[in-house]
Amino acid sequence: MIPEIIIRNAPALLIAVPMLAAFITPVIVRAGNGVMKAWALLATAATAAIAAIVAWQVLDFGTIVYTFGAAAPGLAVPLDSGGIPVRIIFTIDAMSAFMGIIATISAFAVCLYAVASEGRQTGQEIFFALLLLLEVGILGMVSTGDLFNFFVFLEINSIAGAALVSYRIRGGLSVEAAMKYGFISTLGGLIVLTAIGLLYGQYGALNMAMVASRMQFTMLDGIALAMLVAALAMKSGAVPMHFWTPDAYGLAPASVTAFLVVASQASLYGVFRIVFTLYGGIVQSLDWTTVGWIVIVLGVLSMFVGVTMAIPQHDVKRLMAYHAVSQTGYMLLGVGVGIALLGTSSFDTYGIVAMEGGIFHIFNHAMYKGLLFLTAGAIIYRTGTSDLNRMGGLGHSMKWTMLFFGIGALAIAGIPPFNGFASKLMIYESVYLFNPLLAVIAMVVSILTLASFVKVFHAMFMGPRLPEFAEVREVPAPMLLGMGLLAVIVVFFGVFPEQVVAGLVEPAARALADQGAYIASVLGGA
Amino acid sequence: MRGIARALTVVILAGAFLYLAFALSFGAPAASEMDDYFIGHGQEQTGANNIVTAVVFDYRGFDTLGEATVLFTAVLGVGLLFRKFSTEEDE
Amino acid sequence: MMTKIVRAAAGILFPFVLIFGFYIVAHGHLTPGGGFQGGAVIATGIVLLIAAFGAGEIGRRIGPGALKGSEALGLLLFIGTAAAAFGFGGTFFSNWLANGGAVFGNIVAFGPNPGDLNTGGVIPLMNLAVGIEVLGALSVIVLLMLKGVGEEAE
Amino acid sequence: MIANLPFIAVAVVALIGIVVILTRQNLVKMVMGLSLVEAAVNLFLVSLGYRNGGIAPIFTSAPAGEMVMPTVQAMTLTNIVIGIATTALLLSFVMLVYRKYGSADAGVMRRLKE
Repeated sequence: MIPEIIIRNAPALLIAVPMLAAFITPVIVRAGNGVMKAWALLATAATAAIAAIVAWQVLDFGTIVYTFGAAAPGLAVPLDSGGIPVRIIFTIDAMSAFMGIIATISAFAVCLYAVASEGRQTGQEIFFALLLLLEVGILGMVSTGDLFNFFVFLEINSIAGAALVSYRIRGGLSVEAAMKYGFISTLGGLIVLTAIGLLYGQYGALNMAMVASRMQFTMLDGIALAMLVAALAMKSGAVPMHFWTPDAYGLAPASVTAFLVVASQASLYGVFRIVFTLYGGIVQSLDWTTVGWIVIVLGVLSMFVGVTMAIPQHDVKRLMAYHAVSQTGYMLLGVGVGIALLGTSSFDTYGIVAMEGGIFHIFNHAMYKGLLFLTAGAIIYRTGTSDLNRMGGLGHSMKWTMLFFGIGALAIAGIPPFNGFASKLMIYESVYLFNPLLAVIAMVVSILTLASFVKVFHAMFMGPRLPEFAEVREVPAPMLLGMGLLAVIVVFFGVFPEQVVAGLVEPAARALADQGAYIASVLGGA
Repeated sequence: MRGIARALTVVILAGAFLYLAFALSFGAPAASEMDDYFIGHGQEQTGANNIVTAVVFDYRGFDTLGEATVLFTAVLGVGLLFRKFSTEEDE
Repeated sequence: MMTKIVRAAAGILFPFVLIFGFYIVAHGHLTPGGGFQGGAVIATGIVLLIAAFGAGEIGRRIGPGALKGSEALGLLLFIGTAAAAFGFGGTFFSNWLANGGAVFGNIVAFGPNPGDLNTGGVIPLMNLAVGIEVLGALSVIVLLMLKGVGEEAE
Repeated sequence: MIANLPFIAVAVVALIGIVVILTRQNLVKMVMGLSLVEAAVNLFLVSLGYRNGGIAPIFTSAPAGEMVMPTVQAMTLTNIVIGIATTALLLSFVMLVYRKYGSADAGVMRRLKE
């Protein structure tokens, strides 16, 4: 049914299709603005289809290895090279495929939403081209198996993200936030590159599997690990390097913010990939319990600082940005518990469940946080203000938006039957077995989140119809469709969590934890 | 307070950098199989005398596509900042 | 707009800069250089013209549209060359022309040699594509930023 | 000591860049500091691949001798172009901040911290 050539080259097409679409977007706009938008939508839909093909291949036949420039995709190690890979290799395991699905679904929903929400701006062709390039950056980061290639896509991600944050100049405020974001990202990128240089200087290889198989864990490797994790954690917006998040998330257009959440999670994926795959083989020489506890403490701090900073905010997008920091903490907590138990007997009983919870939360967070940012954008689109104190009574005129916001708010607070509950329950259960206090903290943070969103819901939708918002109508259909797509996924994943966990999340967690399989898929059975 | 923190950062970084500067040995790379492969086989496989170009456009050509994309992205970003604004927008 | 001497000198120098840049692009697979370096040299030539004649004049003559077009054209050529490998049964970025005996396909033996322009497979094509892209991209950045400065002054 | 001179130069240049970023308030100077750090990283990468007495890895009329490692040179080339792109974008941000606020001082960028 699907041509053989597409299946064979699906990993390359996953990058090439949105890239080609982005190159053409500024040219195709000469045929009309509508044509350009249709083109961007088509490109994101095609990319989502390719991501689905890749995921299907990975789940059915195991990790895909795609060697760029070799005679055949699976020919990772040339016959005459003495067992070392020399080319750039995409290594797409279940975790990568999982992240690819998140990114492409989110990109499609955001693109649909932006068709209407950015309709009043100039330079829309640049906006859509940058959106596609941001998708390229995210997909490249999650699929690559090469350290330097990872850096290149990290830079595409950073630059496209920074440019998009500045899209609405807003008297210079957006530019200021973009400046901060761009500066921090560039500095982080240089730190990552230095660490890659350190690894290359010792092992003479850039392929992750190759470096992992040779890893000695010298002092230099320790420094490289610290640099990589610090730089990527900074980009993922975890405490204590979270200071850019509220500015960038708050001042970017809502559609961009919903996608920047995924961009941050690609950096989080980078942290996990580096800890588990690059350094996972040295269980003896590295104290995993300590590393796990560092991640756990960062996670708990993120959860707590995020939610306490969020409560007093009165700008709706800044408030949600702090909640994004807080939710990142849950992912770090879940995966941190998994790291702390790595190599012990408890790992297979509840350590893996904690990791699954953390990874499932990445997906859920991308969906409901994206939905929440999009609803906030819908309200700003109609009312022109993001100040909660000046809103009120919008429930009378924006019923669909109110429904979607309600779904997102209940999901983020972990109320059944929405998807946030499914992943948080997995985190609570397993973390309770590890350390009851951590589970209690996680629950308290959830309650605070609920309180904060009840307040927001009340401020925005309840109360009498305000005279200044008498003209307010429901937002245009494409925006509702974009939000509706995410809302359906939020509900669906909340109602059928077992199937999703068994089908997608558990393979991803197993793939992440199994370093030997990753190395063997590239280097062969050696 | 800020000044002290800054000075401390600089001192710590200076120590770390100097450690790094002496930890690696200049002029004698520890491992070089991949590069020896490029030098030994690059000419026959790609037909290019310049091995750096062979690496840039053949063995690691995908990186170069990414790099060209970065440049394209930056041009788009600069164009976005200096675009003409309609009167309707707040700028 | 500079004095007449500068303008005349820029006019004389520009073709040489152009040829030098093209030489670096075309010989990228034989001598130091390549698409990025050669493209940057050509862009320098355009910046020289901008310095001599002013951004307004050059912007009218060449036009940002043409430069943006050359940027997009270079990128499409690049990704197209890489994707053409699908048609030959290879993977993305396979060198489908090298050692083929036809265009850029002469076979090279290991070891030092005087250099043969008709080698390298897709590498010279990609060098050319990147050269076109970089000359467009760098000139567009300079023109846009100068336009921004110009609005400042008004 | 003297054998590792290139790496020491890397450390010095990177440190100068970081000090500039930390102590200067002018945004243009901060971007310059970032460029210095980037130059240090480039120098670091290129130094990693040097072999004593090595020649450039180009076979056109090459003299006999060991060649230095090409991969790091390719990486440096890539990073230089990425550096140009980021610097151009950041400087454009500075230009716009200057146009809106009338100053390129990081001190004026406090409007977000209300």
